[in-house]
Amino acid sequence: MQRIGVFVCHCGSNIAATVDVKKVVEMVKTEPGVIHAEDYQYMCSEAGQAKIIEAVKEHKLNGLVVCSCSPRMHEATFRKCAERAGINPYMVEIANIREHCSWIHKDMDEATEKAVILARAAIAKVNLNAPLQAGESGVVKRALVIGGGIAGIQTALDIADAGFPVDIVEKEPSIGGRMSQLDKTFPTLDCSACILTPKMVEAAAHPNITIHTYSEVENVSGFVGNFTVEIRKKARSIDMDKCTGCGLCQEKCPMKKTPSEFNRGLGNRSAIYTPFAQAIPNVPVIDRNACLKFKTGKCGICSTVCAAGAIDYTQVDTMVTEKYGAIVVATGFDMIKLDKYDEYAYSQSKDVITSLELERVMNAAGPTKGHLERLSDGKAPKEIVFIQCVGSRCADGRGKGYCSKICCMYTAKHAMLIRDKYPDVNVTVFYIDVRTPGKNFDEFYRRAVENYGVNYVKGQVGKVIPQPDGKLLVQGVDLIDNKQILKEADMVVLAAAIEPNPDVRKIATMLTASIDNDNFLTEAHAKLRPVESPTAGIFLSGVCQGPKDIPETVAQAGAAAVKAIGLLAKDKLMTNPCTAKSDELLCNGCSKCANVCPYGAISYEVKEINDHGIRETRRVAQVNNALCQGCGACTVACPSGAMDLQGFSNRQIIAEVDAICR
Amino acid sequence: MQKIVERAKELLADGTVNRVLGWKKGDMCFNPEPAFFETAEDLDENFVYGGFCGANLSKYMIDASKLEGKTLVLLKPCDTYSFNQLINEHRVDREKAYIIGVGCKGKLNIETIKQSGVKGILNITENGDMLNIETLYGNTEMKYSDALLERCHVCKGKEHKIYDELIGESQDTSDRERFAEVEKIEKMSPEEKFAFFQKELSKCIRCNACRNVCPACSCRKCVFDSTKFDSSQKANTDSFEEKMFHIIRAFHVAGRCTDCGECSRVCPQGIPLHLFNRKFIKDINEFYGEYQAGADVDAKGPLTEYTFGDCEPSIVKERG
Amino acid sequence: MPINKEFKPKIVAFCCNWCSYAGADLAGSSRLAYPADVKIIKVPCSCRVNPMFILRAFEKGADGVIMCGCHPGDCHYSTGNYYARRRMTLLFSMLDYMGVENGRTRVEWVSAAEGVKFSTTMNEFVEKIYSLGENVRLGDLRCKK
Amino acid sequence: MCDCDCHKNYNLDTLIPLVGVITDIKEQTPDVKTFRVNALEGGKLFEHKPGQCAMLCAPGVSEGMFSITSSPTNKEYQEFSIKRCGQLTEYLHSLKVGDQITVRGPYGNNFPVDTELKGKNLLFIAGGIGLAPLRSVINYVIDNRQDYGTVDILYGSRSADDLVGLDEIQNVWMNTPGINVHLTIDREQEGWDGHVGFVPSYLRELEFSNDKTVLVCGPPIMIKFVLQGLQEMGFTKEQVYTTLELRMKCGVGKCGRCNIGSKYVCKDGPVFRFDEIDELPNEY
Amino acid sequence: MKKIAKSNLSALFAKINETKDLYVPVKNGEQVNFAAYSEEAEVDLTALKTVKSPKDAFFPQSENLYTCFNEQGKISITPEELQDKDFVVFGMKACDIKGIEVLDKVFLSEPVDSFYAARRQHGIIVGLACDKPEESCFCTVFGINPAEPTADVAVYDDEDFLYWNALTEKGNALTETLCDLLEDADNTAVENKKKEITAIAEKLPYANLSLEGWNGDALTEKFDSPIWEELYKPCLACGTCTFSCPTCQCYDIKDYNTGNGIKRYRCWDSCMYSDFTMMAHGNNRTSQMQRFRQRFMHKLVYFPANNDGMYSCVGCGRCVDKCPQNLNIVKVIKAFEKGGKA
Repeated sequence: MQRIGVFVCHCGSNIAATVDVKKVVEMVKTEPGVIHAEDYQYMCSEAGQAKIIEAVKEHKLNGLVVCSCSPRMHEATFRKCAERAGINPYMVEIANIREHCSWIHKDMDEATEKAVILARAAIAKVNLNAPLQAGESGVVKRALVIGGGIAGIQTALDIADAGFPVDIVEKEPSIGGRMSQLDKTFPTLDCSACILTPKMVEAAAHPNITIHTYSEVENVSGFVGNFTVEIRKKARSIDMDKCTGCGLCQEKCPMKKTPSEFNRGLGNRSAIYTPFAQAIPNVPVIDRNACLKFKTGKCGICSTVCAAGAIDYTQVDTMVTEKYGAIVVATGFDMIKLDKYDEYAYSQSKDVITSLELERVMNAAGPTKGHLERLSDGKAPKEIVFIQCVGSRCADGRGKGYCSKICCMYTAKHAMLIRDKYPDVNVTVFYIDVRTPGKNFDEFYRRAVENYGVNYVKGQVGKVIPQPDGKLLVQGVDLIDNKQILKEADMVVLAAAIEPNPDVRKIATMLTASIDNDNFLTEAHAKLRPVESPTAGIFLSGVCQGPKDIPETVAQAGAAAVKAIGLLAKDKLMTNPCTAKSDELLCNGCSKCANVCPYGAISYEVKEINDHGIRETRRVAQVNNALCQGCGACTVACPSGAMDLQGFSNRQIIAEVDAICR
Repeated sequence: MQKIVERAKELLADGTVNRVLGWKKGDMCFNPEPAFFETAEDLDENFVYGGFCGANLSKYMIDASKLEGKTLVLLKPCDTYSFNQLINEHRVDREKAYIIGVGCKGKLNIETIKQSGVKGILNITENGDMLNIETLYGNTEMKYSDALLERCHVCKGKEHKIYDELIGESQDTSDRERFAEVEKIEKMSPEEKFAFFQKELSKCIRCNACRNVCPACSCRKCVFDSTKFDSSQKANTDSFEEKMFHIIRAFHVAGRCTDCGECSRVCPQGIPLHLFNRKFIKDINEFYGEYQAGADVDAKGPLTEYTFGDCEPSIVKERG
Repeated sequence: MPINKEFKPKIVAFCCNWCSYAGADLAGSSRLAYPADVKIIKVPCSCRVNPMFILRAFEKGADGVIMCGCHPGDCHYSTGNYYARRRMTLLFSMLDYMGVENGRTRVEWVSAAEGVKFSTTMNEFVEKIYSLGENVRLGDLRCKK
Repeated sequence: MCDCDCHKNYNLDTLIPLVGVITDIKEQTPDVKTFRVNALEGGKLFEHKPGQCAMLCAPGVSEGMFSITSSPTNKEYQEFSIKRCGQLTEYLHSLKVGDQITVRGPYGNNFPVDTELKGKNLLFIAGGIGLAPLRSVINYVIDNRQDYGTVDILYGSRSADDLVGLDEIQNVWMNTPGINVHLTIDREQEGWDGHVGFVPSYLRELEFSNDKTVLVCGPPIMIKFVLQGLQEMGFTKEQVYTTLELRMKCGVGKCGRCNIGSKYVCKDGPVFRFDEIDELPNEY
Repeated sequence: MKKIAKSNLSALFAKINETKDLYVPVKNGEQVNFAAYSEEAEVDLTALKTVKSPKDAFFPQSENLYTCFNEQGKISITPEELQDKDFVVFGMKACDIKGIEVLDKVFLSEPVDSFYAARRQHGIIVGLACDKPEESCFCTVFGINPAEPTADVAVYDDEDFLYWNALTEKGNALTETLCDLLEDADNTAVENKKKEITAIAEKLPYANLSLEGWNGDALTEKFDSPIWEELYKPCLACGTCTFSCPTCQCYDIKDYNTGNGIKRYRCWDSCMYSDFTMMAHGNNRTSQMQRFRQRFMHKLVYFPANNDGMYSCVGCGRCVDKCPQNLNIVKVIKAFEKGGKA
């Protein structure tokens, strides 16, 4: 049973001019639990607070109701005041009789009556308040970055520079990601490798960064500040410590006909390979599916030629378990599969390629050594058609509903580069809209049109028909001239939509991070918390959160790093005490609460419950206080009322309702 | 029926299952009761499966899941939805159940027969599409299809959604529009609606049969029995409480109710309780897309999902 | 329907802490008046509002219940108001189905910046409740004095 | 109103409570308070017999059955010793002198002080708050000392601080001729020079002669071992009385809650002789 | 012996209703229950059994006991007024009337329940002989004659007339007030009717149910029987049987919080519920088997033990008709007869 003190503030004349403060004091005195009531000019002032502290001591109060301005103004003040008076800060409730009463009502009787009712509701609530303690949990001062593309590298560098150890987990044999596959970057036409490689080197050399390539996250447990992550380091078949990166093994490998992932399958690699020349680490892996030694047991040439003795066919996958305080997801993207867009003849003609494939074709280290040529016959193309929005902004459900954002710009880049290097080649771009928001972006696009004579056609391509002579017949419409277009092209480039890396769903599940229908990770708030997952301690970097170009990715990577640093810099995390709590005796273990929890704060435990003498093994919900943010979604999803929210319990809210309706 | 008994005996004998959950002959042909059988003799002597075996056995599996070994449970097509929903909610253990999906040609409702004016029933025998009824006051007959439970007229289909094996033939019984009754009420004026429900609900005696039989109402302790909401009520001391209980009960099972119709079957006062659940189902279908609870064991359920473009609550007003 | 001059409706407004409660504060600091019949209960999120609370309010004599939350997509907890929206849609539909005037319940999304909207919403709602008169269909007689 | 006689009992209906006012509160142990209750107009709410109970209610909070711990020979007030253990008792403990509660009763039978116990040698055995119902009898016996033989009181508790009403025990009971008080606490404690050990074991040590009638009240586990001890010492079940009280709701043997077999605790109890309890089906 | 043409019944009801409250079987949808008479009400005397027994005319499903105001720490208690107007329950059957006798044993034994007593005092029972007993009836097993309702007035329905036979002083007094509407009649029709009813009653399927072994002395033997473990399993723990039963008298006492006080009411409770008369320390009977056993043991063993062998079952058969899972007291009795395993 509480001993409640009620303190009514005049707020100068802000409240007292319309609310009869003295009457409020009189009226609330007979409310259940109220031991003491008084009013004062400015309750929030030092003198006002002193009055509260004095009253607490004198009347042995254990609950406070302050009738004053909005709790958004001074709830914190009065909670601190309560603490100073020696009572739990969560035993304080504010009745908002200024913003919600005196300021909006003119009639004194009416306003006074309402103020009394608001006070009653607060008193009814405090009668059911329980002291709450903010929990504390430690923070492991180490971060994990999942994904070693430009986003992951940048995030890792920023965190590492702030002095915290970071691990990068990359599933490919080298870090670098999509950016390493690009030739030039818009809008400045820098060479992609030239700007990325130094970053890669820096990351590899950074004392605070550990890179796990050819590795995958296998399991995540724990919560903000205290994640435990199991990482699978796939067997590389190379002793990384011994390998000098001389490359002889790759040269001598007899199995050179394996399609190169790095070149999007347009070129080949050996079975023992580094994906590209600047790979970091510069240590090859053996593709066990391609390697003769692994397939037949005969061969072993690489082992013979390796002077360092680094080849180890007996290696197995190893598991690394590490603790982290924060996790940044930077899993990036891939191009969508084009099997649903066969009208563009991608599967039928080698000369229909995606933009990313074009990047490789144009790259000096690519399959054609940088010469623009048809992949079917090696001839130089004269007529190239670019098709925009393949699978993006798709209304019919075949592709993605969203705009992939980067395609307009890279297509302009490709067109411009081709026209620059091969002025005799005609370039036509079919587009729905050209979207170029961004610094120097529109200028870039206009240069392509105006200075380089790229032919932009607003309209969609219905079909690409490979001709017997090897040409490609492009059927499209020009929406501006409103006419059908038939165009013979030597090459067609598809700006395929990008989609989050398919592995991200598995990772999101492990992290209990929420994910949207398109597999993009959801941010905690679309505007105000764009680089945080709703799940505490999980941060988002790069395209895993939504389509982005390189500068945006780098900016977001930095932002995610800052958020992670902010977390790692803390020694202790204070947890919000107004969290959900499950009554194990009532819990059905039905999972409805976990289904609506945006934070993955609810887990289930099978344990023995003593229900009034009956012992039973039951599945019951457990709330992780470090993760729960106290929204209360679970409390309504719970049919039995087992789940309740501390500080806003069912009985408390009902008491408020009752007091108001009385 | 003999096939079921034979198979059940086999499964008991080879140790696949430790017990059989089925129906036991009553002392009248129309009052079989759910029962557990542990021996072949017991099955031979007492097992029955017939037109009056309407009880949905899936809820008994909550307790049976805690027993040693597997339980052979007989589920009619509509019962399998309930069972799936219970798996979804972790209330039953799939591994502890051996499910024989039994055929169903519609289940009979003794109340319907009595309400047709037949009194003093001594025996009822099936004769093709007809029921021969022997009473204290002479013999009469009735069409099988006229004596069906309400739910059988709006049957969801005779496909078993989960089973280990199937025994017996089914027969389609659906001959009414599932939402016709709901639509009829929706078209009423507010006064008529209010009068309709007031009249029906005022009959409620708060016996809790609807709740206790409901496979979705599987809470260990109902909010109406606990002090958590200060809502514990044992009697409808005011007309408000009748509504409160039934609205909240329907709300708690919304998106989880498979429309098995047990609530309406068991109500001693004949309150058409399915009208509440079916209203929610109809709304869910209209607002959030067709959804059948229990059809998919992994479904999240409409009230624990959302889309950005969901309709606003004001749709209720707009719809008129 | 004649409007009873003596009738003073009781109206309960559930406001989420992050948007609507702040919107109500803004209405206050902007001195945007609305009738004193409205009493606000603060909840962390609209998804905290249990249908039980709404029925409870009616039981105890409320004449109208309104729930305010962040606009869809703006929920402080990302998804809370989506669930609340579904719950309330179904609940209101059920009340309507049972013949309770649907004007007695309302959901409105009010952001922290929408003091004006808060005030006009409340004015409209109170007016509506005045026109509907006293809640008799969903109240408990024992609570009437 | 009609002129029939149905209203004769109107104010006597035992389901309708009386308003009582708290006139004194004694803090007896850290979690036990003894409340003195008077009628609003002063005096006792009703007459009772030793061993009977009453239903105390804090309107809007809850209601609970408590044994009346004061003796009927006290003509001024009634007392209830209440241990803090739940919502209602928590509330009652927060009350102040002058606060009001409602009381209905008295309910149940009583220890047979005027029949079976008369002229007998008595042995009271109590543990913790279990002294509350026995205190009523003890004081009754003290006030009618001439009607009874020897009196032994064996009372034990967790610690010296948990002995309820130590004041009265030491100042009144111990000073009454012919009354032997044996106190014990479960564990050694500084400042305690009395006996240490559980009640049942102390009982065996005391080696009472089995010519006594025994009244036992305390935690179930204590009762179980005390009974064992008594039987070993040659007592029969017919010599032992105890009180069961937690089961009551209406208090008048009608609501069905307190039904054990064909007995109703409210009506046939709460005081039972152990041979009667043995006849009850095993459902309590 | 008097009689009245059935076509004139509404005049009779109206006449009774002038000075007294009148409860009659009223049809609502397909269900018939006792309810206050009104001109609009669809009175149905043909229904053999109302869903709820008419016991709530004397022991309502919920009734207020008192109101307690708590203002500024001062408590005031206003007890509910006792019934002080005469009322007539028209159309109770022999079994239900016997049910009231059972309730009398409980509520009129010391300490008398004044709320119940007042209703008993003011209630006039007009019993209606059973026209067409049904298969679930087994009142004869408890020595009840469905043709002879032991009411204040016994009424017989025969073709176009209701025959009216006042049996008690109260009955005579009621007859007096209705003398304008009732005409004299001879006994022939009634005697024939009785024979007809008795003949059917003998043919009822449960007519030969044996209660051997069920009495107050059978306590331990029945209580400890393993048969209960088998029987209770299908039980849903609902209160259908209890709330339709004419003899179940368990109740719970509850408070309704009105904001500044409480209304204390009592309401029917079912011993089958896990929250039966719930109080802080829980239910006395913790398992459903115990609760199931309690109900039948109480009717067939505990009650006879305390009431000279009178069972607190009257064989009305409502639970037989209404149990959702087809469990009932008849099956329990039969199960023990066969020694378990049905």
